Amino acid sequence: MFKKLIEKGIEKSPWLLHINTGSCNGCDIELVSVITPRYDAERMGFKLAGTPRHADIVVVSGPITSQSKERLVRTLAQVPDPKVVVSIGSCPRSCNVFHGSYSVEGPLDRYCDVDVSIAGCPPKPEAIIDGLAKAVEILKTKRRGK
Amino acid sequence: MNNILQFLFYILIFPGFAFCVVAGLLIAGIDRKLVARMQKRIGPPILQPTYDFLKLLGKETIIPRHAARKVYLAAPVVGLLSLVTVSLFIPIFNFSIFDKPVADLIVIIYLLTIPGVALIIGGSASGSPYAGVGISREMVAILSYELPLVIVLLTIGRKVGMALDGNITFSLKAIVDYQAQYGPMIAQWSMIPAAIALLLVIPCKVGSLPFDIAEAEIEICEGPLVEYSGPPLGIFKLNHAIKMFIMTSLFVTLFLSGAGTNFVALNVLIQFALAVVVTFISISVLKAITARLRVEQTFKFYWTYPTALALLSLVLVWLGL
Amino acid sequence: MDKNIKVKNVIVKTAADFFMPIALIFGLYVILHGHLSPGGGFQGGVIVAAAVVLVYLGYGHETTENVFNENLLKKSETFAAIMYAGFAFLGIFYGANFCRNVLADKMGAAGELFSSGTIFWMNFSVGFKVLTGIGFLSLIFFGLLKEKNNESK
Amino acid sequence: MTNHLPIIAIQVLFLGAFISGLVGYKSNSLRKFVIFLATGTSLVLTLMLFKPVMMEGQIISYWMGNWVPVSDWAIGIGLEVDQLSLFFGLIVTVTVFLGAIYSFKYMSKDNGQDKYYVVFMMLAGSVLGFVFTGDLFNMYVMIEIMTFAAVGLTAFRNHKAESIEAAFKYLVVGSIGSSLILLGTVVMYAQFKTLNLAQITALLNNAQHTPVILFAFALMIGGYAVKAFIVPCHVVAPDAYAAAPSSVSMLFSGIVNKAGIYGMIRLVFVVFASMNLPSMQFLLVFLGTITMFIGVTMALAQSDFKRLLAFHSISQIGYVLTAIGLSTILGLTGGLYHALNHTLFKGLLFLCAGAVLYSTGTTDLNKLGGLAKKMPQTAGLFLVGAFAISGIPPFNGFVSKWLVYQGTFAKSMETNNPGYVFVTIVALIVSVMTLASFIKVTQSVFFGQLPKEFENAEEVPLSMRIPMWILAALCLVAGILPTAVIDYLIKPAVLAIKSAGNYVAVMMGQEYATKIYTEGIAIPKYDYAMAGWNPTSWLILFGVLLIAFALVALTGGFNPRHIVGAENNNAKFDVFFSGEAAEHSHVAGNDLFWGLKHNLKGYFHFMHDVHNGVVNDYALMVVSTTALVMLYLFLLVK
Repeated sequence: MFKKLIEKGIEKSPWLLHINTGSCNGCDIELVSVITPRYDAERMGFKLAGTPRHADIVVVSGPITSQSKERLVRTLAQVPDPKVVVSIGSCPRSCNVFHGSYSVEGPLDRYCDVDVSIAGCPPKPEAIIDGLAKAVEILKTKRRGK
Repeated sequence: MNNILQFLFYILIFPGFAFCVVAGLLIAGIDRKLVARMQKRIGPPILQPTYDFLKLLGKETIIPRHAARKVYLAAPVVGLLSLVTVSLFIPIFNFSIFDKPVADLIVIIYLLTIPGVALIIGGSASGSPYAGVGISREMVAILSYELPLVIVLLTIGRKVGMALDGNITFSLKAIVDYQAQYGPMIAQWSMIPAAIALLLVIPCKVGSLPFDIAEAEIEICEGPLVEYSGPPLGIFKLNHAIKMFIMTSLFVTLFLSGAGTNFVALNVLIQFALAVVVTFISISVLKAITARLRVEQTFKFYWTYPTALALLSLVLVWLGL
Repeated sequence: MDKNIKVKNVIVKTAADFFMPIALIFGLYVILHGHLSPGGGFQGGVIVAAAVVLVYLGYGHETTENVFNENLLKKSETFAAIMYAGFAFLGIFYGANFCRNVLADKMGAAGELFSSGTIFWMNFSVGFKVLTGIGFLSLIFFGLLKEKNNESK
Repeated sequence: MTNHLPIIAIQVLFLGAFISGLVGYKSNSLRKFVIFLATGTSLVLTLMLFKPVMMEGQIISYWMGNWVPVSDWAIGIGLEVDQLSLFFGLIVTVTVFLGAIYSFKYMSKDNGQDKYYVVFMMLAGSVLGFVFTGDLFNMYVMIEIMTFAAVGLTAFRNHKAESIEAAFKYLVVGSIGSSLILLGTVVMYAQFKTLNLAQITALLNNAQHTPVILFAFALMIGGYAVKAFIVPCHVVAPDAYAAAPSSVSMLFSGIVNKAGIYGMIRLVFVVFASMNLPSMQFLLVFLGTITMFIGVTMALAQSDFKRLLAFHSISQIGYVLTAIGLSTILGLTGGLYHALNHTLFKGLLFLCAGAVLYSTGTTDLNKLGGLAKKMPQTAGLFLVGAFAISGIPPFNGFVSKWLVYQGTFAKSMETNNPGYVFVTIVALIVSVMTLASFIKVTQSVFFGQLPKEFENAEEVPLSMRIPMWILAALCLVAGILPTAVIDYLIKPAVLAIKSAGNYVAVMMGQEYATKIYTEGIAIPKYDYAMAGWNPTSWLILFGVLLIAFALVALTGGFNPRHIVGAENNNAKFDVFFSGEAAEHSHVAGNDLFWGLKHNLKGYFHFMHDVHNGVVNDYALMVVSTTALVMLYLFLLVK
């Protein structure tokens, strides 16, 4: 029973950590708009956490620049299990227009397993909410698998 | 044997552990919902803090390399225990688990300091510099609100003591008796400034906006909580919720109490409803309309306006009004 | 200024020669007759200790350094203190109070040195303590005693 | 035999000093054995006095050399051990015993130990003699020995400039204090032709308080204020506490300023019987209040462990003085209880500071950090001491502070004087500030990140930890069993303070006392209300809750397997630095409370200017304080 309760909790209260790895801020603004009154992701329990220790879902936006690579890897390591990595926008998937730049070391799946990728440049808030909902499902399976 | 069972019931179920947890989580959820509605959002379900707590129980706990392990893990539990203990001492209308007055207000002041101290010690033990900044802010916050809080409580002691037997009283039971006899404390107009001062103290005591300087997640990554994860973090969040309930409940007992009805359950419901109202006035509204203050602004604020209000009340009471 | 004054002044030396025995004798007299005539251990001890100053004035630094053994002085002083306490405790051993004069329960008689019981001995130990103590102090003031490192590390 | 115990207890300490000086050359262990034996014997002898004096209510009077009073004039030197004396005597012997044990290992790195132990024991013996004596001049002599021993010990680590400087300041200011006491004593002797405390008490009872007597009284208050480090005579204390070895700092806060407090109580309550006057109560409460406030605010601004503790010592003495200044039963109970508690927790804290100094070689808050991992026991004990001094239940500071609050507030109700409410408020705020500054120490010394140079720091040896454990246990016991402590220790002492007639009767004979106290010797009623505070049941409650919590936690998700911590170099266990590589960045104590200091910067700048370190100014402060007290007494005491 307790396990079920915890699962319910995990389903209802995913906390996000947003990491910007050299994004143009387009995706960041869309992510912020998700928690504004219009979309209000808090009704599903989403909350932006201040530190990786509190996070369940890590949201990464931007191609991985060489400056941010190390920081990204370190921060990802500091998130407690179970955790899910979500990439927002095209940049973490393919480096988008930054592809081939000397200072870009993306894409993101070189450094960690990406569970959900939300496409778009930038993706719409609805798409982000949808992606986050999928991430919650994956979080639940990960918790069960433990 | 019967006695012990009864005592265990008090401690574990009502008004101790279980009741505290349920009431605290509910009141925290209501607060979040209220704030959301005031900001034209739908807001999280009322059970959201419960879900958060349950989820955190299922997460992994990471102990940083620089942390002092035992203190780090013990701090939240100690805070929770002291909060539960406080809840045993607060009478709910005429219901009090102790026959004779056990806890004075001063005991409660000190016991209510322990969760704050636990947060500080825990954060300090985590070894993070963010936590270092956070604990310094938390401590200044404690220093700030303690002055008006103390004056308010002394005022109430003087008021009740003068009416009852001319002696000083810090007994909560005597305060409730007084209110049963003379009507709620808030109806005494000399006590209104003190009530306002206490209402202003509550947000800082529970660490909500605009006084959540210690746990500012944007500036200092939630301050003392920065390194906490999993169950200990959950217990800290639970502490926060219970503290909210206990502070508002204490306000109700101090200012809005009275004889109550003959049914304990009904009394509890009334107390809870009043606590929700107090939460709305003192925590939710402020949270919805203000931005975070700086630490020295907080200090200045508390040592001027609430202190002045509380002192005004003390002077009025001293003059026999 | 040079710490090691070389005193070659014959007047001072002669005066020191002359007064030192007198100071010693007089000091001892004051100590021993403290219970019979004005004076006592403390005063006598100071007078005896003055002899140290005379030695220094008359014979200078090196002689004084050779004459006095600081370890012995230290030990004598503590020993005298213990001696005093011991005589004081005699009172308790004899069933009276601390410091009680138990060896002779009467006033001292003029001219009889041992007529006053423990008082004489206590006076004597005080005198001993003071003469070593003050002497030691003066030697420290003269800068004669080098701290020898006698600590077991 | 009981009669002889006090003098033997005193003499054993002095003999220990001399014998250790005599045999100490032979070997270190022999010297330690002598010291251990002497302090231990003294402790046992004082404890043997406990039953007759505290429980059976005897007062022991002892005439040196059987020189009993002749035709009602006290000509001999007397010892008089009443409950108040024994209360302080017990504090002294316990502290000295623990301090000596601690010293054995703590001082082993220093040279000149023969001198250290001799002076240490002289200090101990003199304070014990001071509290047991029944003679005004002997009080002066003993406090003079104490002052010089304290100066010597302050200067003990004389390879450091601070020690010499501190000792010099202490010497100057301490000598002024002693001179004031001596002058007071002389004036009293000229007035009453006797030096016996009991007889002076009796003579003063019927005498007019002439200006001459007030003059002597003011001088003595000034003198003992210096000895107890009461603001504004406190200025030398921080230097001395910080420069002395920690085992000595413990004695300073445990017994040296207690001696000042004892002298104060003995004079104002018993000898001059002046505490019925509201103006005298106001004087002591006023001094106490500013003492505790200035002490604690100065402590907030310190960045050295031991200096911070020193200012807290001053602040806690302020509590004691305020409480005894109330002159009610509740106030006296709280004051004496706090004096006892202060000895316990401040001793513990100073020993912790010493342990840190022993392991790391510094007490600078800005350099230390993260020692909890290397010295877990010291850290735990320090937390106990810090919670006790901040008045966190269930430790002892809570009980006594509570009595102080209750006492001041009850006094305000009694006298209808709002000033005492102000005192209550200040006392409560000071308590929170105490907590704040100990949070600062905890954060700066024991938690946070460990600097590279202290990687090799180790837990201190067992013989240093034992006294700390004992003190911590006593802290807890005094917090959990307040009624027992009050019944067996505090209550007799308070009654002794309140019944000066008994004091006279025992020393000078019943007939003499009845002649003086014609209306009989009143013994006050002892009633105090702890208002239902019952820590034992509270603690049981806490325990049950803990079990309950464990049950709830263990049934589900709070799975120990999920608590991970590792010593490997995985980035997962690094402290979160916003993604940057972990580096040493310790938020240390120097400016932890700038939010507070920023708002009160006028006050803090003024205080900074006052504590300027110029000994001339300090001497001036002492003298002018005495002058002001004198003026106050002349103007107000009728």
